[in-house]
Amino acid sequence: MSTPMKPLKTWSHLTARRRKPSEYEIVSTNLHWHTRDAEQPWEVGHNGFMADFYRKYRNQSPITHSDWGGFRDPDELVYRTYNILQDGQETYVDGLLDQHNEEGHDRGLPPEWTASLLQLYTPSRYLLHTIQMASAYLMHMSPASTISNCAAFQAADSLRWLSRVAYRTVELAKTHPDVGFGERERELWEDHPSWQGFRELMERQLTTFDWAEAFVALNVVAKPAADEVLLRQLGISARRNGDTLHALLTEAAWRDTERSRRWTVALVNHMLEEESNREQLTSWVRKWQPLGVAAIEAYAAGLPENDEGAQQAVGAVKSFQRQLGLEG
Amino acid sequence: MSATSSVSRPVGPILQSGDVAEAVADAAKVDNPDSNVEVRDHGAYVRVEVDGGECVLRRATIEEELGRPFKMSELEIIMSSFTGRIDTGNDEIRFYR
Amino acid sequence: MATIPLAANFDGDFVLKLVPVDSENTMDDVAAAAAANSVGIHVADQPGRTLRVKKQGTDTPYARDTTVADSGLEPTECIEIYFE
Amino acid sequence: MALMERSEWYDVARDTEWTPRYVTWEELFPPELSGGEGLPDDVWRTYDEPYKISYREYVDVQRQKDAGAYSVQAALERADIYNNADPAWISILKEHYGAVALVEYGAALQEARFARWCKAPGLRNMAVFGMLDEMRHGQIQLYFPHEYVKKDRQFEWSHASMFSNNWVSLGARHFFDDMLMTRDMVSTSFCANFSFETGFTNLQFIGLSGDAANSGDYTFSKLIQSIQTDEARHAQLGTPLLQMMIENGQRDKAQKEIDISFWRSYRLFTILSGIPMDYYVPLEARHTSFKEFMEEWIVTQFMRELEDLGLSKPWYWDIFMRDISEHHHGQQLGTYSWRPTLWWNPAAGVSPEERDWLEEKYPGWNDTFGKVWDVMIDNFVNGRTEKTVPGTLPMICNLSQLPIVGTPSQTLRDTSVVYKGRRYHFASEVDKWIFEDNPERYRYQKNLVDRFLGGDIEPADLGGVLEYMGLGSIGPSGDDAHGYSWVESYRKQLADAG
Repeated sequence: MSTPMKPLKTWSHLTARRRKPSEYEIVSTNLHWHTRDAEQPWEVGHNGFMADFYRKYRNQSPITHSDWGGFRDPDELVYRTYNILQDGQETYVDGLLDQHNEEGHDRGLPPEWTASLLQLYTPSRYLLHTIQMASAYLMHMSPASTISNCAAFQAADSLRWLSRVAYRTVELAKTHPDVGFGERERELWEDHPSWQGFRELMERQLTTFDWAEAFVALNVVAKPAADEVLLRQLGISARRNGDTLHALLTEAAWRDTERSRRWTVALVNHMLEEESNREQLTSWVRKWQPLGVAAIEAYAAGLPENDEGAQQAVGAVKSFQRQLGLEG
Repeated sequence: MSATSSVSRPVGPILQSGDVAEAVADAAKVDNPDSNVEVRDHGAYVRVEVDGGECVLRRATIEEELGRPFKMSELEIIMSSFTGRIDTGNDEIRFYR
Repeated sequence: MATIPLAANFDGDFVLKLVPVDSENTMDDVAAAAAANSVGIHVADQPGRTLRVKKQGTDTPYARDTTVADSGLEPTECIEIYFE
Repeated sequence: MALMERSEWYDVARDTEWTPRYVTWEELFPPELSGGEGLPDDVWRTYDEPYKISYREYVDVQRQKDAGAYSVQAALERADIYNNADPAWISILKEHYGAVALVEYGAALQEARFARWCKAPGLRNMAVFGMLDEMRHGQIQLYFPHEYVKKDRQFEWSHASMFSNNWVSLGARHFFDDMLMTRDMVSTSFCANFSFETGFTNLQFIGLSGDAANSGDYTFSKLIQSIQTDEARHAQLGTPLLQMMIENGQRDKAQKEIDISFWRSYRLFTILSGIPMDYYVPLEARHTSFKEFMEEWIVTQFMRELEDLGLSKPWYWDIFMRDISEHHHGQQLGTYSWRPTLWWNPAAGVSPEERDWLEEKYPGWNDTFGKVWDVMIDNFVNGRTEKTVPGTLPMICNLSQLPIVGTPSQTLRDTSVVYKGRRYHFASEVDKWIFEDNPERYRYQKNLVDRFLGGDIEPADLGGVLEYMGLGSIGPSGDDAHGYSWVESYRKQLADAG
C-alpha cells in the first residue's frame, strides 16, 4: 500500500525556499489551520457566533493579502529566545531597582514630583492593561501565526511593564505614604482629565473588531501615542526632576517599544504590497488620529518641566506614521 | 504499582525525578511532621502525597535538603502536576483541600 | 434500482462497517455483502451455517428473500448479521 | 531586602478593573465571548487565581525550562533515537507530534481570548502566561520532530496534519474546535483548563513520559513532562471560575459542561494515549496499562478534584468505567486494520508475549478482541495479506469522528438519531447525548463517511479516500511498524503444530 516517498529537508511548505530554514521559520510559520477554509473556520458551530465572528472580522476584513503567511517578524523571535531576551532585560531592571532602593533614591524625590508620579505614572497600569488586552485580541484574530506571535509578545511586554508599574506603586507608597500611591489610581484613570483621552481611545479600540482596523488603531495610533508620552516625555520630565530611576526605567521599556515598531513597520509594508489596501489603511489612520492627538494633549498638559511635550509627542507619532507611508 | 494511595485525602506535588525531587520529597517529611508522607517513585516521575488534606513546603527546608539557595518559583521547573489546590508564596508553597 | 448504504454489525466483528447494497437485493445478498467485509477478515467463517439479517433493535430476522426495498431500511440504518 | 517579594505588589498588578465610560460594559465584554451570564457583575473582582507567578519569575523559570529541554535534545542526538529505538516508539512520536503540535499552538489563541475577554482582571493577566505557554508547546513540538523530517517523510504530518482531511485530523479538529475555539470564555475554561488540562493531559504528558524513559527516549520524556509543568500552572485558571458558578446557583450548568468535555477528552485520549500505551510501547518498557494510568490520573486524582468542588461524577460513570477496559482495544484493531489511512506505522502489539500481557491487564481480552486478531494473524501467517485490510470504510461517529467500535458480540451497536431529516450515528450513548444537547452546534459537520457518501471524495474507493486524506501526498501511508516480523512466532507455531 505504501508508496516510497523521499524525506524532506524541512516542512514541505518551506521547501520552495533555497536556503536552510531558521528555527524561527520552522516553529512559527503556517500554524493557523482555521484559515484553510475561509467559509468555515471550525468543524463545529458552522452558523454559530464564533464562526460568524472569525468570518466577519478576520476572513472578510477589507484589508486583503494573497499571502498573509508570508509575513515575517523582523526580530525573528521565538518563544525560547523571547524568554532569554526578557530574562536578561528583567535582570537589568531588577538591578536598577535594587541599586536605587539601596541608595534611598525615592526619599530624595521632591513632593511636586511625587504628585506628578501619582497623576501621570502609577495609574498607567490601567492603560498598559488595555494595550495588553488589545494585543491579545490581535493574537487570536490575526490571519497568520507569524502576526499572532508578534502580538502575543506585545501583550506579554505590556504585562511586563504593568507589573513594574505595580511594583513601583508599592515601593513609592512605602517611602511616601501620604501621597495616595496604591489608593487613588483607579479614580485618577477613570476621572482625571490627564487620562480621559487615552481612556476613550482604548475603550473604542477594544470594541473595534475588524482585526486590521484594530491593528491600525493600536499599533499605528494608540500605542505609539502612549509610548511617546508615557515613556519618552514623562522620562524627560523625570530627568528634569531628578528621578534618575524613572528615566532609566522608561529607557529600558523603550527597547520593547522599538521592537513593537519594527514589526508594525513590517506588517504595514506587507499590507501595502497590495496597493488596494493603502486607501483603507490611510482612512483608518485619519479616523483614529484625532483621538490619539487628543489623548496626547490631555496627558501632556500635566507634564511638569516639559511644556513642549505634547508637540514633541504628536510630531514623533506623525513621523512614525510617515515612515509607515500612512499619514494621518 | 497500585493506583490508589494508602494515605487519606492526599495532596502534594508530582515531580520530575532528580536531585530537586528528592530534596522536595525529604522536605515534605520535615515540613509536615504530623502527617503521613508517602513518596512513590514511578521512574520518570515521583508522587509526593501527604495525608490529611494539607502539604506545606518551605523554601528554607528545601534549601537545607538541597545544600544550595533555592527560589520557590524554581519548583515549577520540575513540578509536572499536583493533587489538591495550590497556594504559591515566595517562601512557602501549600497544597490543600 | 438504487444503491443504499447500510451500517453492518456483523456478529463477532469489532466495528460497524459501511456496506452499500442495492434496493433489489435480497437479505441473503445483503448478508453476503456484509460477510465479504467481515468473514475471513475480522470474523472466522462458520462453514455450513446460514447467515441471517435483522434490523438492530428487533428480535426477528428478515425473511431471506425480503428485498432491501421491501424491508423499509433507510440509508445508513444498522443491520445485524449473524450465523444461524 | 532591597527588592520586594512578589506578594508585596502582586495584588496591585491584578487590580485593573475599571468602569468603561465611552462604551458599555456589554460592548467591552460581549456575553457570547465573555460568558458567565447570570453571574453578578461584582463577582469578577473576587476571582483569585491560585497559582501565582510574576512576569519576572516567568521569563526566568521558562528560560530555565527551555534550556533544560533543548540541551537534552542536543545531548541525545548522539544517541540517535531514530535509528536505535524500537520502530514502534518512533510511531508514537509521529502520532503524538502530528496530533499535538499545532493544536497546542491553537490553545495559545484560546488563552489569548481569555486575556482579552475574561471579566476577571487577575485571570486576564495569568492567561497571558497561558498564551505564552501554549506558544512554547506548539513551537518546541515542531522543533523536535523537524529534526526527523529529514530522515522520514511521515514526520511532515507534525506540521501538516491539522490542515489535512485525514480522519484522525478531522477528529482532532472537531474536538479542539469544540472545546477550545468556539465557546465563550467561561465555558472554554471549564473544557480546556479543567477537564482537558487538569485531567487528561497528565495521562499523555506524564504517564507516557514514564514509558518514554523506560524506552530510552529521555528527550521525549523530559520534553513532555516539562510541557506539563506549564499546564499544571495555567490549568488552575478554571477552578475558581467553577467555584464562582457553583456559588452563584449555576452548578448544573457547570456540571453539564464538565460532563461533555470529560467524555470528549476521554475518547480522544483513547487514540492518543490508549493505543500507544497498550500496543506500541515496547513490551519490556510497558509496565503500566492505559487503564491503570486512567485509574491513577483520572478515576482517582481528577475525580477527587471534582468532588472537592462539590461536583459529581458524570452521569455516565458506569458506562465510562466499563469503556476504559474496551474502547481503545477496538480502536487499535481499527487503526491497525485500516493502517494505510494512518500517518504513522502502527505496531500490532499482539505477539504471544504481548497477548499474555493484555490478558493479564484486561482479563477476557483473548476471548473477545483476541478472536479478531486470530483471524488477522491467520491471514498474515498464510500470506493472505490483502485480506488484512478491509475493502470498505468503518462507520464513523458524528461527534468524535472515530470509528464506531465495541467488544465483539457484546457491546458493538449503532446509536443513531434522525435530526431535521438527516441520520447521525454515534459511538456511544454519551456521544449522542452531547449531540442532542446542542444539535445546532454539530449538525452541519460531515464526517468522513458523510463526505464519501455525499460524493466529496473521488474516486469513491479506498484509493480515493487515501488521496483525500493526504496519504501519498503529505507522507506515505502507514504500514506495520515492524515490517510484520512479529508474525514469525505465529508462523513458527503453525509449523511446529503442523
